[in-house]
Amino acid sequence: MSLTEGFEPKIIAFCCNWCTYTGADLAGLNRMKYPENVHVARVPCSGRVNPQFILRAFQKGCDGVMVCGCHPGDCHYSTGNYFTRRRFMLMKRMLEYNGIDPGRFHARWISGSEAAKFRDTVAEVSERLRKLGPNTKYREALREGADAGKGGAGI
Amino acid sequence: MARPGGAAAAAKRPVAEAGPGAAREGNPLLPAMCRVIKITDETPDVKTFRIQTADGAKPFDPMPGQLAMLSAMGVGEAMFSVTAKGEDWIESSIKRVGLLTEALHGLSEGDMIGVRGPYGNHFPVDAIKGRDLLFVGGGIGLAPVRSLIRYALERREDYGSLDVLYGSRSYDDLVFKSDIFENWPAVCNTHITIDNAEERWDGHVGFVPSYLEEKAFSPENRVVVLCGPPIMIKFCLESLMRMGFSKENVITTLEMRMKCGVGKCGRCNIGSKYVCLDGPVFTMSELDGLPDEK
Amino acid sequence: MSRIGVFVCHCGTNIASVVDPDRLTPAAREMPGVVYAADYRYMCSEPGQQMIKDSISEHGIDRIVIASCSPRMHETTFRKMLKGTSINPYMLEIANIREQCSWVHADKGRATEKAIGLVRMAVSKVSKNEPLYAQSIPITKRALVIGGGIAGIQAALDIADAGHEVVLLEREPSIGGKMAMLDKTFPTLDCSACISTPKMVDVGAHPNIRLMTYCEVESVSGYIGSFEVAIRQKARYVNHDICTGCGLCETKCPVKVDSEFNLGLSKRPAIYKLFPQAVPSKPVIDSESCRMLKDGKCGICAKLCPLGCIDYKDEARTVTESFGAIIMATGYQLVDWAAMYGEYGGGRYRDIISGLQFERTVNAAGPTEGHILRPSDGREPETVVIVKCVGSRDPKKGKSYCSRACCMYAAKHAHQILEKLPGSRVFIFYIDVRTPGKGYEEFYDQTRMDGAVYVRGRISKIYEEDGGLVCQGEDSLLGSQVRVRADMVILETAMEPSQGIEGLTSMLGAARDANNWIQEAHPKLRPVETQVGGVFLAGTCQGPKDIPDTVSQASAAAAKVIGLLNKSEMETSPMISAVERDKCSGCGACVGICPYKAITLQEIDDRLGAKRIKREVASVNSGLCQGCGACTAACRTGALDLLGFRNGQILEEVDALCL
Amino acid sequence: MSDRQEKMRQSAEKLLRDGEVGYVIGWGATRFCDRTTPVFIDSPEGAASLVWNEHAVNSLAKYLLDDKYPDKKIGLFARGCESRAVNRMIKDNQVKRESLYLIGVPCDGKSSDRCRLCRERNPLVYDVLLWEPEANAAPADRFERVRGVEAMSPDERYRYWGGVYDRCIRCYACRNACPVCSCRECYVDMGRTGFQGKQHSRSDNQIFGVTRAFHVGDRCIECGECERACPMGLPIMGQTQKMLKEINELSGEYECGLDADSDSFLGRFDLDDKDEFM
Amino acid sequence: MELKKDRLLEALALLREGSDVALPLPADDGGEPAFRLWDGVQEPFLGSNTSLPPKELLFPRSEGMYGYNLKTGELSDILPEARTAVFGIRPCDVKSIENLDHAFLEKGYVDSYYRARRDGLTTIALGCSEAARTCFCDSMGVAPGDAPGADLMMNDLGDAYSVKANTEKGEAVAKLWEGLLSKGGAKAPAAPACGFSVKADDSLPDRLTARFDDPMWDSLSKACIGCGCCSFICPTCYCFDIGRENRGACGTAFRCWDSCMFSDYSRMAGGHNPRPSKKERLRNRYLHKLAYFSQRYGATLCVGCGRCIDKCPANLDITRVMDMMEGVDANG
Repeated sequence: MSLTEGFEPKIIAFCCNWCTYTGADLAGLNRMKYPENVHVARVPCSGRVNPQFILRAFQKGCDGVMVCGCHPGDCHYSTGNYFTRRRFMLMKRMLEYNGIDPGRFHARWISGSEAAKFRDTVAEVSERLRKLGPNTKYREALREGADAGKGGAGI
Repeated sequence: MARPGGAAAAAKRPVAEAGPGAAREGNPLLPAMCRVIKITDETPDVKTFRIQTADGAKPFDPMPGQLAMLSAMGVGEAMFSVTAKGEDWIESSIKRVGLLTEALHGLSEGDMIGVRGPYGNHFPVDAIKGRDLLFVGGGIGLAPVRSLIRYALERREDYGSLDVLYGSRSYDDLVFKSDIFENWPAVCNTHITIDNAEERWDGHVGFVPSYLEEKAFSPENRVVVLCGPPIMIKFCLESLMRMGFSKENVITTLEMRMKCGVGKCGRCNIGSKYVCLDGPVFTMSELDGLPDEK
Repeated sequence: MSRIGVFVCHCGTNIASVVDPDRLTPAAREMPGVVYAADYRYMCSEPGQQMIKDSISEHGIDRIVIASCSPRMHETTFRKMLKGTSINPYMLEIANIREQCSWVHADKGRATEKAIGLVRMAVSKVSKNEPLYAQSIPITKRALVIGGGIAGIQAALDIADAGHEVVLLEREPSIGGKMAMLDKTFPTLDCSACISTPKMVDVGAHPNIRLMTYCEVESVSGYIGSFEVAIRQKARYVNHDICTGCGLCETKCPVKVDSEFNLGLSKRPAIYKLFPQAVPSKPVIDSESCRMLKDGKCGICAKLCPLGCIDYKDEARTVTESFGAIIMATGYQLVDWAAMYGEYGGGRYRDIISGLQFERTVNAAGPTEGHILRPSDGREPETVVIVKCVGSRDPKKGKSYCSRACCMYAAKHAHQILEKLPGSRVFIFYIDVRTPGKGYEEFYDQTRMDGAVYVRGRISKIYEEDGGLVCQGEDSLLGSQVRVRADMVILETAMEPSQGIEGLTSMLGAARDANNWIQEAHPKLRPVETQVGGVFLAGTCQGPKDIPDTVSQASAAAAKVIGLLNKSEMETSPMISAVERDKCSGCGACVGICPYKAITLQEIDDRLGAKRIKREVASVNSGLCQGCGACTAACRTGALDLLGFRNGQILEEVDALCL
Repeated sequence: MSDRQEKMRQSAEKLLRDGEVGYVIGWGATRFCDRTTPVFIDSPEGAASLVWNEHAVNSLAKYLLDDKYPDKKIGLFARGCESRAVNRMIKDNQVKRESLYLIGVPCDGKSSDRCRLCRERNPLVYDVLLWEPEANAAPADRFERVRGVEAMSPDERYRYWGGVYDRCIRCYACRNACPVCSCRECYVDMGRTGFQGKQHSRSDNQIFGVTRAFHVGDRCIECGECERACPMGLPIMGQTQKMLKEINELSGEYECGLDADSDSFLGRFDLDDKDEFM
Repeated sequence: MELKKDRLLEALALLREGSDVALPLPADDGGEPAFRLWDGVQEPFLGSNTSLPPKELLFPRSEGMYGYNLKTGELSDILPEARTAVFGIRPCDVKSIENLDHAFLEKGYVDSYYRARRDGLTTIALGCSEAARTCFCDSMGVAPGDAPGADLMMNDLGDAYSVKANTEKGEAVAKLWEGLLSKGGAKAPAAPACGFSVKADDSLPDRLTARFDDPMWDSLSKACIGCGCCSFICPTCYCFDIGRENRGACGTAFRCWDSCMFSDYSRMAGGHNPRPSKKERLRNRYLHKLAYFSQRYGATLCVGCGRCIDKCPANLDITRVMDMMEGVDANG
């Protein structure tokens, strides 16, 4: 039995309020189906996403992280996502350079109308992470018994 | 590897033998979970918390001036003076200044709070027996003094005259209003002042140091317990010197950042003294012998 | 500890049929800080809201999480509900368990697990929420319209008619803009001046409109509701307070320079009105060409003027005015085709003219009094070639975009030539013919029936030969080379944003698109707004368009402004950036990131030990900040944070998901 | 060498005697002949203790941040690396050019590994130049070490950096030595926001390392002070250099501190930036 | 008794059967040597002292203190259970452990975490046969060739180590090694001279504190960059911070190394900082090392290992202040 069998990845998606979050809502409205792995954290703009959030997500136990925003040029705030693009182009490379598998971090432009793209992206990323298995890199070590309600996070 | 020196040093001062820290397998850094049973709003940014153990007992029996390490679980710990104790409770009055005190202010009655202590030395209650006592406080500085006032009032016959001179920026910022306006005036002399005149205030207006000089307390057989913001202390001390008090007879309490409370973490030293162990109560002449890093 | 209430909505069966409230609600109860959790069929309904309100007071709840449909649906509803309780409306988070959970997942067990995760995230986040208070900013009930073309005229009239004061600012001596230069308008062929000049007159006479011609914007500060605009009145050298516009001065001026209005096809004096129907109908002196102003010798006009209006010592003045809203109606200009197309002679051949020059030529009030004559020899052309998309749809040389109006005016020009010069021949070289408009296709058909010959292809070269112009190109339908010998060539050139747009937009903080047009706030849903609050768009400054579109956009922008000015104050969202000055080192990394120019470095007094110092810190203008949070990600120290989406709140969400 | 040292002493002495500057930051001797320490000379007589030799290794620029609002100008001996730091500090609005007196001292190469990547020995900005510019030595291959790490597999890379950060003691010498780290309060010291745990664990150390790289990477002047300061000898420049390498690949030749005007990479954008997030 | 050098690993392996064994070991990639847990194979690094002190064995960089549950209020102690034998520890570092004992175990309170680790620690010291140029331990009352505070003392005799038990724990080790030890009469060679010496007599603390307001602290601290390097590589710096890490309703309180050189170390919640600049912080650190500790516990906190001199990014040197005190008396 492989390590990854039956494994369901935990994915956080930082989605901008105006495009991707709306696109995700539209996917719901259209009753599209996608895997349960992705949890959306709503932010006003993808430019709000601090690269440190991504590090934190890996540290605390996310298996994958997505940053999604409006397509360049369509930003509700006009230029926010151009900064997103630069920032995360570098961040992605830094993560890979530090040994994080490229499949674990994804930035995507998904507009408010691209419900299908949201669904497909979520499905694709979930599937990819299912194959990659649980992330152990950057992950904080959990102290034994931490989940038993006795104590908390690791040392 | 017990060291004889340690035991000898311990004998000299009150140590948390009865406290929850000592009781729990001797780990002095482990708090005890207690409950907030009553919260009093003193001023817009000061609240008084009455604390009791889970089974309804007093968390520990502190002497006047001693400290308690209180923790908002999951947020942090900080040291506060115990302002009063009762049969089965202790009280601390806490001003909102940072992350932790903000969390403590967010507590409701019935919530849990971590407690360890008591820490530090205490007011020299025996040495000042028979003396006239003048309590001088400013702002939240009345909090540590309150424990001694209560102590003296409970043992009224042990002490001479009792005067409380207390001031604050405004009427709203006066703490322990029921004490200073109702309880204490009946049993001792109270002198209350605020910095600037207000419509609803018909009492004294002016700063504490000048009020102090105005009142012209005699230094004869009198001990002053002084606590408040550094600038007030500085000017009060000058006034007291002018009035003929000696530094040996002026007692204050210090505040420093503390993490462990038991003289280990290194934070609260002033020279070779640790405020959490050797303090917080010092006479002004003792402080003169310490480096000026307060 | 916070006292959190969690309210789980079934949304009928929309949520409850997939997400199990009987698992979700007890799970919420176990989360740290949660003192109460309940579920209900419809939380947004009257009884649902009442239940929340009752629970708040009953359980001493100080913040709530509602697990329901998307916050885009009911966040405002629930915020409003909280206004009637002890809780600040921003002590609320919504866990989206419908659109992003029950509707998209089929497996009940797993969907419920996910819903628990989403609620946990919301609970963690809300534990760090803080009360926020909307600020209200007063609205100055005055509008500034920049640009006195048809867009600006229409917008100004609409706003003024609604009862608000308007300043209409124009940098030329007269309003009227490009429409005043046109002869006829497609597809109805009504006279352009006949329909636009009455509007110009209305503007001049409207009690609510103050006309400021020959003026330019010098600086803009402030924000929606209270802009401070410094306006520079250029020196006119003619006292308009007493001038009656008799026109005597113009007649004897010895100077003759190219007329801007007639695009160099005729001359004008140094003291001049832009055109006969100018509004205001009073002249100005062009200081560049006036002999008196240049050399101190002349002074004829001053001698002639019966009222003594001429003042050679006049100077430019700057006045600062307050406005609640600004409409940008700065229009377009035509590209400088000569600089782009060397193969068309680069401006050497006088008989190659632009479409706008043709408008002046064919106009009865124009230099030829409406006779179509070649500029070179004043002869009537027999063969005219019209070239479309000169500079448009030509990413290599010009603009990649379509200028939208040229197809139609090319057809109009062809029609006018064929009508005025019977027997003449018109060839129109085109890439495509685009006629999406009421009556447009019919007009194009009519032009072809009139005899205009449409040739699909670009003209690759024009050269002079035997007193004519040889136009060489490819007929891309036939796939063969075409050569046409023409007497006159009309280039239907591309529109581009008016000169000076860069300065103006950067003063306002408004963005421009890749082609320098002003960027609308949203291409579909907010087409007449900019991303700067209180700054609106009318006409071609936003992109090429024809007159009907321009006028409708102008009215739309006016409607937005009227809506704004009808309020005496407006609430701004409190979810904006805030600076912790103690932490800010004044590095300015945020300043350049902000799309709204909402952050500036401000000098503050501070102490460094005993020393008093002045240091710079970032300062957020709450009127300009729109709450995107881009600055916060650029702030390394975390001195800037976004209220409502603080770093700490988002980190809490991340942590909570990972439990 | 000693001729130059003499020039430096004379220059400092004159500046102090003339009251042109409040003090001069230079190098002085220590107990050990092969080490110098930064010194702050505030009297003309003190200038005699200035030292210039191959062990004058420490970059002096960072000390400007200790005195951002000086009453008098600060005299600073500036080599290429100090001048690039000054440029960056001016751009970051941390120091004002007019409050500095930069005494240009073209560098003749120092006995430190940090000079390995030096591409500019001569000061790019100065008020006076004490001697003729030096020829720049051919620097080591700028991104050689980065390529070495890139060549590893993801797991190897993780092991490599994990090993590095296991040894990090979080003393923040890298941060405190870095002329580009100019926050009034570093994010790691702000428990309130909670970006960073204070625990000394591999994951917290790693997060500090990557975050630091991200905070300074697009402004890094490649002076190597961080690595020189690191008591554990960790190859931490490998992080900031990776940032620079990527920026170079994404937007063309990119080097920081060459002037005091250029925006940093993350502080601006280009509509035509590569887009791989479609 | 003596232990032939070629039997050292055998001896250590014997130790490892009953407890963890820590040795000075180089980092995997040749980085700074430190005391690390021995895997049973690696050769110890004995050429010079380690860059990192052995204090981690007693006072880890981070350690859990207790867990708690926010919902139930449950608390649970996390007391370490460590049994470690450390070999190759130098006399200066043995002295540093004596100092840590003062700090953690005396003056009324006993630190339970330290106590547990300390009880489980056996120190096997190795006398120095060569001094680094930054060494000045003999000026600080440490004999480079002898560590009376160690459980077991060993000295390099060339091809063997002399072995001498000082305590019961040490005797237990000697007993464990019985089969490997041989009688040896060779005397340890004379201890080497330190790299340099400074004057640090009993009057130093009072002479220093008398200079509390001296302007020398300004000049001494100017070049300091305010990092925590000196504190963290110091064998006797024991300051710590207490923090919390939450995971939902559960959390752990932990403590970790802290440095009095950090600006937020003494800053109070309201913003007041009694030691606002690096001058006050450096002064406090130096005085703590050279004066306050002795005034409180009767032992100098600086053991002369020279690590801070070696590693300071600004090449600061704590002994400079001692030099400056030459000829200065306690009355200023």
